[in-house]
Amino acid sequence: MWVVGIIALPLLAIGVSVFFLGVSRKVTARIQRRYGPPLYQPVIDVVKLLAQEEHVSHGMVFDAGMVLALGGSLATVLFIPVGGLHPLSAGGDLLVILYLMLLPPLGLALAAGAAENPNASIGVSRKLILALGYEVPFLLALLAVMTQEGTTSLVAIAEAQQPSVLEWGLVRAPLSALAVALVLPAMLGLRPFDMATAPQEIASGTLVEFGGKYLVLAALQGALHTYIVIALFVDLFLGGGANVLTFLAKMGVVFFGGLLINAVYPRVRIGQALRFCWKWPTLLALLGLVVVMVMGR
Amino acid sequence: MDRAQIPKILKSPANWGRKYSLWAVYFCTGCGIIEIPPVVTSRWDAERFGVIPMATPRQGNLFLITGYVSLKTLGAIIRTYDQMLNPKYVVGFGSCPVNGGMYWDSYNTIKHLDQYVPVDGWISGCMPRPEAIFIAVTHLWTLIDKGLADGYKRYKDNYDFYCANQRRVLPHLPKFACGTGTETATAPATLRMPT
Amino acid sequence: MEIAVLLSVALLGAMAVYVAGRFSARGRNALAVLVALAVMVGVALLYGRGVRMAYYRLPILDATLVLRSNPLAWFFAMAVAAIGFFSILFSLEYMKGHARLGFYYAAMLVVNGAMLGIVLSGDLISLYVFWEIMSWTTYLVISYRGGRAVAAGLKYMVMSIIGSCAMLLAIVSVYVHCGTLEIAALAEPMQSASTGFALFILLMFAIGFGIKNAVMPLHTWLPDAHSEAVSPFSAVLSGILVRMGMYGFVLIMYGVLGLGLLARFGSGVLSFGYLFAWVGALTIVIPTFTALLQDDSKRLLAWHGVGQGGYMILGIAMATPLGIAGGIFHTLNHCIYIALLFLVAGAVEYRTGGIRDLNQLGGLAKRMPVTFVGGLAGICGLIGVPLTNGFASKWLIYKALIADGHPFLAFAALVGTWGTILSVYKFQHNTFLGQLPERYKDVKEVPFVMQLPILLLTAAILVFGIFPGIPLGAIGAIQRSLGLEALRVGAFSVPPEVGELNTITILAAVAGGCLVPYILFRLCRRSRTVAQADTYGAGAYAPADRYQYSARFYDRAYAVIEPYVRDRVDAFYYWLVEKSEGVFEAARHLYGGNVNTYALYIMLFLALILAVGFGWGL
Amino acid sequence: MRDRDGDRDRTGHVADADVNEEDLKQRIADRMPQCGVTVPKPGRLIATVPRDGLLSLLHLLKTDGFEHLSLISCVDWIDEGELELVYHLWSQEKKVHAMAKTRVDRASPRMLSVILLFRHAQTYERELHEMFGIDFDGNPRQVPLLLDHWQGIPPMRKEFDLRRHARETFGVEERTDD
Repeated sequence: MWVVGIIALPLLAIGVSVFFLGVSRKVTARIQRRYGPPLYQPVIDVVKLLAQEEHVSHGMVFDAGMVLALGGSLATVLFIPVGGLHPLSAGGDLLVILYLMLLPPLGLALAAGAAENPNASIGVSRKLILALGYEVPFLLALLAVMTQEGTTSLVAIAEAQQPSVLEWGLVRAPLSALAVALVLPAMLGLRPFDMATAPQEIASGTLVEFGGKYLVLAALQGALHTYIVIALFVDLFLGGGANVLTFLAKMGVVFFGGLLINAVYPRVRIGQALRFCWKWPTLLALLGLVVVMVMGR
Repeated sequence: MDRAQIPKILKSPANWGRKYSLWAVYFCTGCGIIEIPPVVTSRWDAERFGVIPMATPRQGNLFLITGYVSLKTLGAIIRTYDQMLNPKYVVGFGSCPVNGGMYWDSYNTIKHLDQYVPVDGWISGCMPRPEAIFIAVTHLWTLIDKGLADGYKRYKDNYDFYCANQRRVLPHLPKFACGTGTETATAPATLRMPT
Repeated sequence: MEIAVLLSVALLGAMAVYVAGRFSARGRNALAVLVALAVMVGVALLYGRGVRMAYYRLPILDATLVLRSNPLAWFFAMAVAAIGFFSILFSLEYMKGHARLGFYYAAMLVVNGAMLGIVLSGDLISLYVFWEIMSWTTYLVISYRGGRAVAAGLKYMVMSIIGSCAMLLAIVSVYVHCGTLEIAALAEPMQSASTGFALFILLMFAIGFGIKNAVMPLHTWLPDAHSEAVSPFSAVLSGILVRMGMYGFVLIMYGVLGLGLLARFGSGVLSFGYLFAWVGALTIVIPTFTALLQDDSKRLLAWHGVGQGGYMILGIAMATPLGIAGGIFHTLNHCIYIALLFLVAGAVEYRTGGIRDLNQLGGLAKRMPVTFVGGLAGICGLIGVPLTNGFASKWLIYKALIADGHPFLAFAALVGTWGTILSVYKFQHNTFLGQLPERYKDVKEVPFVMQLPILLLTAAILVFGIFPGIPLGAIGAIQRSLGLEALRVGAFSVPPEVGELNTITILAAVAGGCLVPYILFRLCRRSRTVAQADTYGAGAYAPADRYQYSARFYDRAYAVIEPYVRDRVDAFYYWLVEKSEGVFEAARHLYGGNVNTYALYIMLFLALILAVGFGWGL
Repeated sequence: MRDRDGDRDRTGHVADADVNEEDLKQRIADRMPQCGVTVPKPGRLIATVPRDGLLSLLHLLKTDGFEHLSLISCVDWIDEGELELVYHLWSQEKKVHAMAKTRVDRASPRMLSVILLFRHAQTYERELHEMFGIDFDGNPRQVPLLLDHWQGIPPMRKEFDLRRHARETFGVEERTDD
């Protein structure tokens, strides 16, 4: 059974994330009162980029970094339970997933660093500072859920929220859920916090030297990162879904919420983003953890 | 996407991809760039055709040269064109790239864009309207289908012709030989840093 | 019998190297490598053999000085010998141009021998003796380069002396109470000791070992000492010498006092273990974020040396089998990757003519690939990326913390990880990635004898990361020898009741994951490599050396972080030094210089003694 | 500019009568006899001075409230063989636009730089150097602004044949219908 899971899960993840990419461009267009591209536009883009006659590289580290980035994302996808489908989760719990999520940014940072372009380096430094910003509340919220459930296994956490809506993480640890919801756009790299790949200021930041197949790897990694973060959010706070369909439905709702924010918000500076992430979300997450500790006693 | 297109797509998915995902390099050369914002935003919405303004030449395959091209801008255009990845298409926008337009006798603007950079399509008019861009895009689709949008092939085949023209007008242009990756850029003697 | 031979080879070998240095440089180098290798092989042969040998009998205290080897001793001895051998190998080429090499090699071997002595010593007197030998020779080697290094060495020396005095006090009071000095025999007399006395002993030892292990309030000597010392010695210093404190902590807390006594120190929140864990948590967060602000590569790594010490303390303070295993395992892992990173920083310094400022380096990956790979493995280990050894030990520590219900401690450790990621990526990016400046155009890769240690340490990081069972097996033996419940671990997986970790599954997932993009990569056309200056610069030609953009890498974050991590402890110590100078100045005036005032002082003193004696009714 | 007929100007306060132009003209005339000052229309003042008196004139005008140098332009009197430099000054509170004119020899045009009085004059002088070939002593950066590696006659001078240059460099076919 788990062999099927190992093949199906990445395909499902790539399919869902590419579909989300198409939806995001369509919804953003409609919010801006224009028609926007067809839903399968990302497929067209990927075909065009793969079929290009020329690709430019900046050396071995540049190539290896991109392969590691997408490879890391695919590996992380295998460890996240999706509505009962969790092939490899016996080999890795939430801590392993948290640390596996380090691989893709590390790969991308290496590739962008090796791209010898100042815009890319500035993009990487912004991306890491933003990560430092949103990790603090995210970790506090994770620890709150883990101490509440008394386990570090994501499958157990998801199953514990299964029976009814009242058991959801959202209901049992509302402050932590709210804290993570506040920093979700930062984790997804959506508009208020997309200064790492800002086209206007730093010529699309880390992606400045990615063309052709490198851009495909980067785009797929970005899409998979969105899938991973939202899947984690659903598993932790929205009850993880009895079967795959309900899981995907919940992911769609969360993604749609993120999209609405993305379509209307201007981009903030990295200093402001760091201060914001360390102020309200961290406070909420801290309170959530204290509440869980006190209730746990 | 109607049913009729399916066989054409299956015949050559590459052309299908190149047609409906023309990423324009957001490069403001001359006065024409003021026409681009309405094209890409809500009023005209170029994204319906798959045209998105991209920040870097590495990601773009459509190069819209808008308005008159002064000598200094020509240097930047040539370097950006070299940094774009094949297949790449150049569209001259406005009458100035065609034959110099109202600056036909100026000492500082070039008169025929296609002497220096291969051009696949022209949009005449002293600042054509956004609809003209969409017409140009649709024409480009047909050219791509027929395989006639081969500006990048012409550039590679008679590369010396283009290089000679470029060197005649910009003798000290630091330039990386296109397609060979070797660095022919000589450190420009005159590019003095502000003291 | 072998232990005495081993120790004498280590120490006398150093003397032989010094003498050989008089005659021929090559002979000295060869001999140094031979001695280090012999020591390593000797220690390896000691595996699993509980040897005890009384080598000298002190007439006055009728105490016998004993050398013994148990799993804990062997574990640290192996690390000492290995890192010592690698650093000697590295310095063969690195120190080629320096002066007084005979002294340098001899001192390095004496430091290694002293550390071996500490670890193998069975009683507190020989432990203290070797501890002093180590401290002294370390001072000599730190201030080897002169100039600022002497000040750094002095600072280290002053704090080490304070630590040694505390240790001496503890040793004497233990001897008075228990009558014997042999560590193995101390266990049951200490049980009968009063809690207050046991706490006093523990605190005194904790000061001595805490200074050496750079625990938060006592850490200020480490950044100066590590960045001023010569790179190979920095690797030894930060790799294993600082972890002698950890050996001491484990020895005293679990070897001598044992779990029962530890539990009696305070209860619940105010227990020693909990407060000690919070000191560890503090030691993780503040130094790691200070490392974020450093611009000097070795100083940045030194601050990480302090930060990582916090994880070890967090592990052993938890007193659960998982925590202790994690703490000791992290000591070994840290010893590997911090030594590797210092060797990498040394290699870069060696090739770029002593440049350590991260704002002036760049693009060296193209010229120094092996060093780049070593640096990458080092930072992955330091961060704790899965499949590296750092991850395995951090996982154990987090699991212990969360299972034990200490989320705030776990939070401090996790935030420390993210501080590490940012600062070590700056180290890697500013040194190896980005544009290669003109002046480093013809930098070559370091010679093979310097590459060998880097490659071996990189291999160690990956092997211990994919098969954590190997070192954890040895740690299980340690726990059993200390009378604790051992952590049963498979070769690469953790039993289900402990948690879910299977490094082979992670390896398979990452390998499979990377295979898919690699295939996609190969299917498309081959990509052409472009020159360094052929990058997008809005159409402008980027003249060489004008693109230095790695200066102040996290500039925006500095303003937010800097006020919280200013080193106030260091400032407090210097303030203390000034105040004490004032007092000593005043005291100096007492010695007027003429004899009869001295006679007067003596008379007054005698009168005082008599008065006190009568008052006490002697 | 001041709108004379409506006696109203942007700042809304009514300017006093047109006495200050005459008053200014008088002050300049008696302090610099060799300077010919005329007031063609209210709010405008033209002072022509020989080459070496220009700096003192500019200094005098600047102290009189003409604190803003808006432009330095150049007129090519080809038949008189001279280049005329016009320094356009503007006084905010007097609302007067003063033009200091001077003539420079066309064959080898040299002029003292006014960068000490007005720092931003460096760019204007740089452009005049590029387009007319006037050499400004004391201007630290007379590097080309628009033209790169330009050989031959500076393009704005009258004897420069625009059409011939365009034909040779850019291959322009001659227009037949104009």
